[in-house]
This record gives sequence, structure tokens and C-alpha cells, in this order.
Amino acid sequence: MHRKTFALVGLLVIAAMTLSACGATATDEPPAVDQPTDAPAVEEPTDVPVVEEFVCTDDLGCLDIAPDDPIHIGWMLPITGGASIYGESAIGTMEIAIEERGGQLLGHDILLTGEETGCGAEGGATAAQRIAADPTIVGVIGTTCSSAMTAAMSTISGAGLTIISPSNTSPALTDPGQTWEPGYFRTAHNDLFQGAMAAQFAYDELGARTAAAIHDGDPYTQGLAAAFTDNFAKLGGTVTSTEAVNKGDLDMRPVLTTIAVDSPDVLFFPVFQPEGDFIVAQSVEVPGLEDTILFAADGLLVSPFAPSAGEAALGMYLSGPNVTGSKQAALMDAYVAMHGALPPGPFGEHAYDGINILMDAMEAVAVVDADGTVHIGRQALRDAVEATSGFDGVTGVLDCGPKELQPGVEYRGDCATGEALAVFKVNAEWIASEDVFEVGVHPPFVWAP
Amino acid sequence: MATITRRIFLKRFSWTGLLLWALRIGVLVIVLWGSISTLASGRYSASTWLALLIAGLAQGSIYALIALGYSLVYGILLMINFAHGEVFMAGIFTSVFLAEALEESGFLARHPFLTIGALLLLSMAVSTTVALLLERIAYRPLRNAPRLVPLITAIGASFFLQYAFRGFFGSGFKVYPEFGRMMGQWNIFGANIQVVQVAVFLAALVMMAGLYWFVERTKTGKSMRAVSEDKEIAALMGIDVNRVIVITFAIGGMLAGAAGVLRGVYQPQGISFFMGFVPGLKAFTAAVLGGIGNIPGAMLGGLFLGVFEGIGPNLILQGLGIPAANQLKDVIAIVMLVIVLIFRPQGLLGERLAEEKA
Amino acid sequence: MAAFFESKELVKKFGGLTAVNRFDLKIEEGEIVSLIGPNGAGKTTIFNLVTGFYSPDEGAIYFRGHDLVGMSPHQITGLGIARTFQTVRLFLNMTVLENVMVGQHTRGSSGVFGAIFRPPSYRAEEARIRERAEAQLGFFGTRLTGYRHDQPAFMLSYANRRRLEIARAMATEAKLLLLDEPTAGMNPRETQEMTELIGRLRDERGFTILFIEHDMRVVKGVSDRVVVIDYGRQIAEGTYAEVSQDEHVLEAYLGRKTKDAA
Amino acid sequence: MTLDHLKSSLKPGFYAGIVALFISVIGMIETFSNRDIIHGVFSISHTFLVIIALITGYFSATRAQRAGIRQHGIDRRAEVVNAIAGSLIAGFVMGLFLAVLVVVANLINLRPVFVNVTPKLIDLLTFGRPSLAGSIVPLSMFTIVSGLGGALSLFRSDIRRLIVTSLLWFAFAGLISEVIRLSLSRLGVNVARKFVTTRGLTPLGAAVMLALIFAIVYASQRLRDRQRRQPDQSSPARKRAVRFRSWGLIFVLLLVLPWVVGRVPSDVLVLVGIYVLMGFGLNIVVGKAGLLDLGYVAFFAVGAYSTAILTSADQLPNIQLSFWAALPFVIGITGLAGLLIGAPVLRMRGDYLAIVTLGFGEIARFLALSDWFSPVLGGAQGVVKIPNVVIAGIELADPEELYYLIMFFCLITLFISWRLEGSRVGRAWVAMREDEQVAESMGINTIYYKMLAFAMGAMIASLGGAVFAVKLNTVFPFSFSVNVSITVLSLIIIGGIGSIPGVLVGAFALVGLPELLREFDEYRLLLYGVAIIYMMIVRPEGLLPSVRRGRELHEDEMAQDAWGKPAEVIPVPANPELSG
Repeated sequence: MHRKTFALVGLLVIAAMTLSACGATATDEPPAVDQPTDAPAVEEPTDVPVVEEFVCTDDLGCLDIAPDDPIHIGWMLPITGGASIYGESAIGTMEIAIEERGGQLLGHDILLTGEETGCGAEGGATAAQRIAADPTIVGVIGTTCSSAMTAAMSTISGAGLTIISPSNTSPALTDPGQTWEPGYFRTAHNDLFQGAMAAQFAYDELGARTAAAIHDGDPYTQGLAAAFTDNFAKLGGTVTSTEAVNKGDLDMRPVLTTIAVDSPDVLFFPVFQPEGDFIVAQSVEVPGLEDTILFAADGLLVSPFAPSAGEAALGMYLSGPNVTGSKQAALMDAYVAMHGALPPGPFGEHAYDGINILMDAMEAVAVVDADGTVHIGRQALRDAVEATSGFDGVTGVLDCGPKELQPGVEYRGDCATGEALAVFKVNAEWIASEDVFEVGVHPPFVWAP
Repeated sequence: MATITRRIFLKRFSWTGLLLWALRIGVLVIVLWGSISTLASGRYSASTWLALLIAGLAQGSIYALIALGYSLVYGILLMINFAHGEVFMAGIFTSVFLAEALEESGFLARHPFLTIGALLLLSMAVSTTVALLLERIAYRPLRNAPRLVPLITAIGASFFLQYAFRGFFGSGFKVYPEFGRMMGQWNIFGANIQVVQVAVFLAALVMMAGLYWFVERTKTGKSMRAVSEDKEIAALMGIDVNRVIVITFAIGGMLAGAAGVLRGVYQPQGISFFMGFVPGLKAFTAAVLGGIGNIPGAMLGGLFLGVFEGIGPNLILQGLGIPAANQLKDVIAIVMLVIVLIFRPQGLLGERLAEEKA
Repeated sequence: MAAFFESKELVKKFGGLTAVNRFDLKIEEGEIVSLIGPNGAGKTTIFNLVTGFYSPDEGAIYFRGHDLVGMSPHQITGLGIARTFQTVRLFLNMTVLENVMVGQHTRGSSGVFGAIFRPPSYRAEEARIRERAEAQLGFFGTRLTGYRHDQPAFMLSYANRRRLEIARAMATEAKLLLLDEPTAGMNPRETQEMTELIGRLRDERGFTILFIEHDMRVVKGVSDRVVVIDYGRQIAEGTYAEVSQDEHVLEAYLGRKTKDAA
Repeated sequence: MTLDHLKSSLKPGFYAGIVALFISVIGMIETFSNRDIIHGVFSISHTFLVIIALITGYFSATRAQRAGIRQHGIDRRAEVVNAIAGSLIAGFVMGLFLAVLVVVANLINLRPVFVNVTPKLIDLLTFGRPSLAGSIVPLSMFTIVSGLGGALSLFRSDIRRLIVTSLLWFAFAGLISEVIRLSLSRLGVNVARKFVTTRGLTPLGAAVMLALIFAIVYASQRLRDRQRRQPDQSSPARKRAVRFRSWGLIFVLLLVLPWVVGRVPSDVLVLVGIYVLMGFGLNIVVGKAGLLDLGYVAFFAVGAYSTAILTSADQLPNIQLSFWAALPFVIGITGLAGLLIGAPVLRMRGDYLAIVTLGFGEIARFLALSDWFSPVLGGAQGVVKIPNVVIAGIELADPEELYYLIMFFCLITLFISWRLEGSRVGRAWVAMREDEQVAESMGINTIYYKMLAFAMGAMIASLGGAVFAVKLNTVFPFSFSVNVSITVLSLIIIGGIGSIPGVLVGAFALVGLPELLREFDEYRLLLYGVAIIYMMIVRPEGLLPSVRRGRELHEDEMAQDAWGKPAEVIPVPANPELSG
């Protein structure tokens, strides 16, 4: 009897495979989407508000928004755990962007909902499935962590969505030879920019000729450290060693000792708290590092860092995004007005620019029927975002077209050009205050390319 | 005599024996090869090694204090209190708020030693409370259960405590006041020795000695040893077993609380809900290394582990040409634990436990 | 010609205590030998040495031409020595039948693949194991048969647990059975039954038996030969009648004046 | 009449108060307030508190009744009074804890220390009156709710069961309203929106749901009652046919499931499937062979990484196999890893083995992360671009399709676990776990069988890892933390060690539910911890003990489980479930 049961199961499994095969072809198209036909496309919809009978010609299909339905924008961000400061800041600024448009786009309310991603691949993949499962979503803002995007990329792209990330920086994400798939854009700077800038600062400004790097096994820190050492070597400097620590390590003296043997001019360690605090605090005890300039990155560009690392941090450098200017000030004022405090973390401005690029592109490609129904072609939306050029955002002038960032490699989807990057220096004021960023006292800006 | 040689002969040619010998030789070759090629390269001077040694000893002292708690509980209940690392975390994580308050009010600047005393008191009180609650809620109902059951409960308790404290105090990193920086440093043989390193080491030594004296000399200590020999017989002799076990957990908690403050003084940064897990594992390794259940052994094991971790990557792995050797520090510690458990399960100072099946 | 079973100059020390001291023993095939001695004389230690739980510090053990020293317990069982324990040690959560089927372990060879794909050879082997296990249980009359087959072992009475343990040892198809106090904790009637059973084990099933016993009626009733040990050393050997008159034996059991004086 | 016996109500009230205070202070209440059972009416956090109060009321009522009977004998009227008074007292005590929290939070700003005592929490606890006077709200609220719980104890048992079961199912439906929403939205977004929103059920949806649940619960209770009154007397052949048919039905259901529930629940099912797979594997290691392996994630990682490396184009450019061609290698490599890890550790005592395996799990992650192996394993950047599985030209990209792959593996593993159970190998494992020494003396080579269990567990985990790799199309070292090991261990403990259905239940409860209710995520390990402690102390046999011998036992005969048992035999039965 048991054998029979299992013979049956076997058969059913085979049947299931066949079924799923049929199912696969049936679900390739995103649901609730008009099938493309041969009718001509309508290009300039906002100026031509009334079209008799809309026929979708988009390669990826169109999204139809009925008169009373909202235009739905999704986000995929971390709102719990360590990375939640990025998620909260991004959501806060996006809400401002929506409010600035009166909460409406093309005569429809804007609905902003999202999915928690955490900061890992699993969270990214799960959130992507949820976003992809929602047929009402037009465009997406996310993710924060590059590993989450890596796992989400094919699902999001396969669903015909357009996604703009406010804080992914991994070079692989926009490299078509590696992870990039159509539909992905970002307003955050590619690590290649920051690595190059940091190397240039170290070599030209600080006059360093030898450098060492430490990463902490995080994909972000490892990528940035590698970009730094590559560029530093390219400029003619010598990389004495690339070391690594683990998250959770307390005693950095052994690794610092290893590095101190060569007494490098600069030590670049784009790590996070608390490992960064330990490195800075313990570096003063290690002979051989007396003349080494400490240089960290945006992982430590958070208010608690300098007070935590203490006196040892005085005078060290940090590279990171430098978003300033009147637009930024206005955005921050709006943020305080809306949420009662400044954003808890960086990259909110990038999310603000991202959602504005997305909404502008929607407006550009949407076809509005007489009854107010809006049609947005999915491919058209991607093309419109990619065509964004000279977008005068808070984080600078953005240009989302292809760029040749490395010889022979054409990167796709990088909107930022790295102009909003700068180097900062830790001063006594920051060391003394727990809430430097909250009271609006930025660490002093030192240098920008 | 002939039979003896034959017996050894037989044993040597069993497959597992061969494997163990191969492993033994392999480890030895790797360690020697790595060390010799590092030393031959002349990258590091003697003062560098001295500095690393001192740093390792200080780090090891903290491991040792946590290990004492492990060892004590194991010695008496034969159970691994997996949540002991969280007992350590509870004390320091709570006391950091007092430290912040005292620092803000300026009390710290005026009376640094009084502050340390207050922190020590609070940290030890919290750790002890947590240890006692653990014993009462999670372990006592399982006193007579098979050995693995309380271990599983302890794992559950460990995660519960971590995330409960995260819920209480948040997931951010807190900072202790910089006592260490106030103490300054000495320069000996070209190496920078922090005064705080010596202080941590001495404090641990004193506490270990005090504990040793307590267990060996006092009446309570004697009843502890009696309970560790045989609970039933101890009970028959009129010893209140429950009380002894509670005292054991309390002492373990107090030492963990003290270790917490030492950690805060030595490494003020990065105080968070997760800070107990890794040191807990390390301390367990230290306890096993020294011979679990053995008080001087836990101390020795902790120091040994600290030094090995500090020096090992630079000494052994770098010589083998492994990049970013310090990343593999924890791997060294775990491999060392495995090797000790294979070749000398009783640890450095431990006595062979009563006829356990080979 | 090598003896059926022979131990030569066995020594086992625990720390400073010498549990077994130059112990010699020879057993011929088909014999029933009882091992007696005061508490702590080292009887169970000898069992543990023979079955490979302990390895001797000195000496040798031969069984049908094999040297057992250095072998692991399961290898020794495979060669044909099975034992029971002083405190009955059954697999309490397995059924009665399964307990005995485990005893058949060394007589089977099927592995994971057999279990998963269940080829005819596997099914034949399982059937054989089951059949033989049932046969062993049948040896004890109706006590362990019928509905009892599928009862978990912990539901058995004490005496039945003893019986089941013996059935399990029998199921290994050993040549030599080591029974550690088979009648301990039994009432007189059960003890009598067990005595007969030990005899039947040899007569009907051809086992050679070495057993530890405190109950002299059992020793007297069934053993061909009695070996008396004290302080890990053999102090007397012979038939029950001979041994019971031996002055060393009397001294060991009744008092130690000479020893204390020494 | 003295009221002494009402003191017995103080204790449940006290405990309930501590629990309520605890979940408030650690932020659970606030986290769950963003999701409603009924949209805009009743949040999940309020549900938690209300359930605590109801249970407290019920317990203290029965306690007070019993205490009253002990003191004054049986008296129906006094019983009612006792029950109500007892539950009111308990509710008052519970409410007092929260009221004190409200008062304290009003007087002092607790946030610098207790980050989760936010104004919003106070707002929630006082139902929108966060002032000092608002502290009256929880006090009176929970007194009343607890009183309702006490009143519940006065109903006839079948009516009480009907009410309680229906309400619990309704609360559960509210919890998983996300799945309901996603499934319904396949019928049309507007249909779904009528019944359920992103926050929870709409009042209409709630009414429909409640009616539905009530009807189902009522019908099933009637059915069960009827069955109990006239037991099934059909022939064995008929029974078998019925069983056969119901199994068939279950399988058909399993087959169409992803197309019914849609994309997101299918995605969750795939994840649950991966954990079911690992649960089966760890069940062999822990449940059958009795080896507490805390580093099970190591094999999961080896499986995922070897799949990634062998199939991805980026790593080892000369080797790029299809998933199916790589699978034998993956299983082989992981089995070998199992042997390599097993060889040194299997001689260790049980508790040492646990810690050392934990260490090995960490080593696996450290090595995957290290710069040393990064040329092969990708280091911090992981391995990307792992191609999807292709079966007969069909690419399994969507979760609905991937579901069949994981189900296929689960069924195979289920089959293997089930086949091994009664075999020679299975008996050897059980014997070994029951008493290692005796097993050895029965001729079982315990080292060999431990190795076998370890290697088999490893190979099964490698299947999970392989599916994980193709599910995400990428692997990062951070996916292989100790939390995975703990999750798998928790799920088999909660489901019942050694029990096959227990694995399913455990995986759904511990992996599926938190996926569907992402708010759980933050408290996942906290709740696992509580569950482990509770199960080990109160119900070591798990939620769904293995049935093989569960039947033969009465509750009171169940004692602790058998592993790691000291050499001397305890004559009480060891946990029978472990042998399943």
C-alpha cells in the first residue's frame, strides 16, 4: 500500500512539473496588464490629455490605473535592525517629495507602500517577490544594501518594474557584465567614484605614497577598500597591505600591528561601528602608526562615531556623500517640519531625488484617458528614467544614461556622477557632542574633487 | 612486556589512531612552518611581540573571568551554561547607562575610582540577578534531566536574553567612559604597554585567587566541592544542595559582572546586546582549554586563548602566506578548541574525569 | 591448540587502585563458569575488559584464536561474545521485538541503500532477522511473545526485563555469553527458573557461559566450575564443592584478619 | 465568608502583568500596532494584550473556583461569584502593571534608557489618552477583559470551546491577513480591497471571516461529536481506501497550492520547504542519532556555495554545470564535509560536541567570508549570477515553479526518513541514542553510525542549500549565520524531536509565520528562545510527538527524553517520541 502511495506521488510530481511548465508560460506576463498590439504608440500624453481608445504598445505591457485608483509606488528598504536609519530617512524624504506634489500625480493620489528588506540577500529576495506580486505598483525605490539588491535584481527586472536605489553603491550592480539587469537605476554614487576620490585625496592632497586598507567582510566595505587600493596603485602609490577584521572583533591591536610594520602614510578603513571605533581608539597605542593618517568612509559618518572613538579620532578624515546647498537645507527644513527631527541617517536626499526622477518619468510617459484612467508603459518608463539628463536634484545634477566608468565597461543605471562626494575631518566639536548631525553641525568639509 | 608493545602496536594501526596521528603531525607542521617562516622574514621586532603578548594577556584576562563562571557551574552541575555570555552582557549593558549619567553629571571626573566602584556594583548586581533568574526559571526544573536538555534550554535562554536586552535598550552601540585613556601608558623595551592592560590583568588575577581561596578554604566552598562530587551524598550529609547551586550561579554572575566592567574599562566601545555571544564562546573555549571545572585552569585557559588569538594570526597564518590573516582569528580559536578536545579533553590543568568511556 | 577463551595476566588499574591484578582464566567450549567474589572484587571490571569497554593495562585475552586486546566492543561482539548488564540496560523505548532485533545487528549487512530501495535481499534479511528474533523470544515460553512483541520495553516487569536482556544477547548469535548477575533482584521462584534457564542455554542452544553471581544456590545449581576472585586476583578455582571449602575463599567472604594484619 | 481564596488570583495576575509589561517595554506592542486584525478598529498589539487578559481571567477564575470549593464546598452561586471576583482581581493586578508604566512614563522620560517606551506605546496602552489620568484606562480595561475571561469559564465546556476556538482562529486569520489579501487580489484588486487592506481585515471582511470560521468550527465539532458517539466500524480495506483517498487529496492540494495562493505565499512556501528539508536532516542527526549539532548551517552553506560555484559563470570559469549536473557533486562534497567535520568531533561527549559543532558552523562562515578563499568563494562579495534550475527546457524562475523543486526534494527526504525508520540502520540509531554503550556491546559500530547520521544530515542540508542558492540566484556569507542552525533546531524541538509531522508544523510556525508577518522578524529569536525553554520544561516531546509510540503512552508516563543520558539506566521511560 505504501509503495502504491508513493508511486502515485511520483506520478503526481511529474504531473506537477508539466503543470508548472504550462503555468510558467502563462504567467510570464505581469498580471493586470494589457497585451501589446501593433497600434502606434502615443508619446506625449500630458499635453494630449484625451485619447479616444488606448491601445498598449509597450514591449513590457502597460499598467492601467482606473480613475479612482491611486498611483502606487513601492519601496524596498530596511525599517528594522541596524540599517533602519537609512530606510527611515529615505521614507521620510519620499513623503516630502509626494507632499510637494500635493499628494497627487496625473490627477491620481499617490500611494506609497513598501516592504522590509533588512540588509541581506534573503530579505531583498523576499521583498522583491512581494513587490513583484503587487500588480498595482509602477515603480520602486530601494534597496539600501547592495546584497539585498543583488538578490532582488532579476525578480524586479523580470516583473517589468523600474527601481531606483538611493544607497546601493556596489559597482557590480550597474555593470551589465555582472549583476545589472534592465530597470535598475541608482541615485547613490558608485563605489568606483568614492574609491577613486578617496585615493586621489590621499595621493594628491595628503601626499601619501604608501597606503593600507582594512575591511570588515561587509560587501560594501570590502568593495570600497578594493576600489581605493586599485585607484591608489593606479595613481602610483604603493599599497602595503590589505587586511580584514570581523564584525564583533574587539582587539584590533594585532591587525594594526601587522599594518604598522610598514608604517603606511594612510590607513583607509571604510568599516562601520563599532569596529571602526576600536580601530581608531586602539591605533594610538600601536607603535609605527604615529604618523599614519586615518581615513574612513561613510560607514562611520554617523553622529555617535567620534564621541565613541574619543580623542584618538581628532583630525582623522572621512569620505562620504556631501549633500549641501540651499536645496538640501530646504529639504531638511521640510523634514523637520514634517517629522519633528532631522533624518536619522544619510541618503535621504538620494531617495528624494530618486522618487522625483521616477515621478517625472511617469508624467512623461503616461497616457491619460478622458475618464482619467492613466496608462503607463513599463518599458517606456524605464526608457524615460534612463533618458533623464541634467536633472537638477538635491544631490547634484543627475544623468541616468550609460557611462563608461572603467575603460571598456559601460555602466548602466548610474544617475550620480560622484560630484556629491567629499572628504570631512573630525573636529573637537564632534567628539564632544553626541548629536552632531541632529543639531545640524556637519563635520567640517575639507576637500572635494 | 611483549604484550604491551603488541597492544600499542595494535592500537597504532587502527585507522582512527592513524588519522589522529596524521592530524597531530599536520597541525604541528603547519604551526611550525608558519611560525618559522614568519620569524625568518623578520617583519616583526621583539617589542612588537611583547606588545601583542601584553594585549593578549589583557584580552585573555577578560575571557578568563567569564570562563570562571562557566567552569564553576560546570564543575558543580556538569552543565554548560550557554547563556553565561549573556549574563556578562546584561551587567555591562545596564551599567553603561549609569556610567553615562555619572559622566554627564561630572561625578566621574571628580571621583573616577568611586565611579568604577559604583559601576562594578551595579554590573555585578544585574549579572547576578540574571544568573539567578536563569537558574530558577530555566535550569532548576531540569536539574535531573539528561545532560543535553538543560544545554538546549540554555541556548534558548541565551537568545531570549540577547533579544530581550535589545528590546529594552535598543540595538545601538553604547560607549563606556574612557578610563583607560586616563591611566596612560608605559614604554617598556620599545613596546607601548597600557596601564589599563596591566590593571585588567591584575584585577582578574586577584579575583581568580579570591575565588580559589573561597572554594578551597571556606565552609561554603567546601560544600560546593562536595556537591560537585555527588549531589545525593552531599544532600545526605546535610548540605543544602539548592543553596549551594544558587551560590554557584551567584558567584558566576558576579564574576561575569566584574568582567563586564573590565571589558568596558579596557575596550569602552561597542557595548550592545550582542556583545556577550562571542566572548561567551571564547570563554567556554578557555574553560575547556584549561580543564573545565578547574579554577586556575580557567584562568590559564583564558590567558592562553587571549595570547594565542593575539599572536596566532600574525605568527602562524602570515607565515603561510594567508592574506588578511587577522580575519581568521576566531577560526584559530575554534580549531584550537577542537584540537584540545581531541587530544587532551581534560584540558591543560584538568584531571581526567571519573572513568568516562574512552 | 588455542583455548576457546583464555585471559592471561590481565591487569587493570584505576589511578592507584588495581581493580584486576594478573587475572588468568581459561574456559572450554560448552562450559558454564561462574565468577564469584565479594563486592568490589573486580568481577564486572573483568567483563568490561573482555567485552572491550576497558582496555587492559597489561595482559592478553584470546577468544577462538583472536586476540581481543585493542578491539572495540562491537568487533568483539561480532566475534561472538555477548553480555548482559548488572543493572538491566534495555533500549526502553524500543519494542520488545526491536530490542532483540538490534541484537541481530551483526548478523545483517543491509545499509542505507537497502533500507531506502528495499531490494529482495533486504527484505529477505529483515524477514530472517525478525524470524530469529521471534525465535529467541520464544525460548522464554509465552512470557515475551504475542502481544508483548510490540510493547515498549519499559512496560515489562523486572524479571521480564532480565529475560529480554538475555534474549537480546542470545540474538547476537554469540558463542560465549557473559551474564552479569542474572538473578539479581529476583524472587526465589524466578531465581530458580533463571537457574534452569542458564542450563538450558547451554544444553539447548550450545552457548558457553561465564556469569557473575552472588546467589550461591544458583552458582551451586548450574556451574561446572567456579572461579573466585578478590582484589582483582583469582584466589580459588574448581567445582562448587571444592571452592566452598577453600580457606582463602572463606577468608575473603568472612573476614580479612590476616590481610589487615599484614 | 472569607475571601482568602481570592488571593490565589493574585499570582496569575502578577505573572500576566509581568508578561504584559515585558512585551510593552521591549517594543512588541508598538511594532505590532501597525497591523490590525480589523482595519482601524483593533490592532494586533491590542489583541496580544486582550488575549493575555482573557487567559489570565480564565485561569484565575478556575483557580478561585477551586480554592473556593476547597474552603466552602460546592456551591454554584459562590462559584460564579468566585470566578468573576477572581478574574477581576487578576485583571486588576495585570492592569496595575501597565498603569504604573503609564504613570512612570508620564513623570520621567524613560526613553534614554528604555528606547521602546515611546509616547506611541503609552498612547496605545491608554487607547489614545496618554495623560497621567489615562493610566486608569489599562487598569479598568484589563480588569473588565479579564472578567470576561473569567465569565468564559462559567460556560458549558462545548460552548466555551466553540467560542474560544473560533476567536483564536479569527485572530490567526487576522494575523495572516496579508496572505488572504494577496490570494484575494488574484481575483481582482478591488475585490480584495473590500475584504482586506494592507493593514488588516476590513469590518466587512472581518464579519465574513468570523461567520465562516464559526460555521466551520461548529460543523467540525458536531462531526467529531458524532464520530465519538458512533466509532468508525468500517472494514480495514475500506479504512485503507479512505486513507488512500485522503492522502491523494492532500497531494493534489499540495500540487495546486502555489497557483491558488499566488506568488508571495509560494515564495514563503519555498522558504518553509528549505527549512522542512533541513528539519528532516537535523532530525536524523539530533532525533535519531542523538547528536546535538549546533553547526548545521555549515552543511547548508557548503551545499549553497558548492551549487553556486559549480553553476555560476563568474566563479571557476572553466566549470559551469547545470543544476542537475552539479547536484551529485554538491551532495558528494557536502557528505564529505560531514565526514571531515564528523571525524574529529564524534568521539566527544554530547555537550562538547554541541559547542564544537557550533564553532564549525562559524568557521564555515568565516572561511566563506575570508579574503583567503575569495578567489574561489567570492569572499565578502559572495557569488552572484547563479542560473535558475531548468527542467526539460523549462526554467524555474518564479516561486510558484521553484515550489515544485523544493517539494520534490522534501518528498524524497521524507521518503528516506520514513524508510530508514524501521530498518536495520534506523534501529541501530535508536539503540545508539537510547544507550550508546549497550548498543556498542550489541555489535553496533557507534562511530560508523554516528558518521553515517552526520553525513546523511549533511547531504540533506546540502539540498536545502542548493535550493537556497538558486532561489536567491546569489549567495552571501551573511546568509549562513548561527541563527539558521538555531532556527532549525528550534523547529524540530517545537515540532517534536524525531517526529516527521512535527518538522512540518515547526517549519510553518517558526519560518512561515514570521515571513508572512514581517513584524515578527525583530522578535523572532526572542520568541524562539521562549519557545525552546517552555518546550523543554513543560512539553519536551514537542507539539506533534511522533505517533509511533505516542499512542502507547499516557501523558503521565512521559518523562524526559533520552539523549545524553548518563550511563546508569533510569527505570522510568525515556521520552518515546525521540525514537520515532
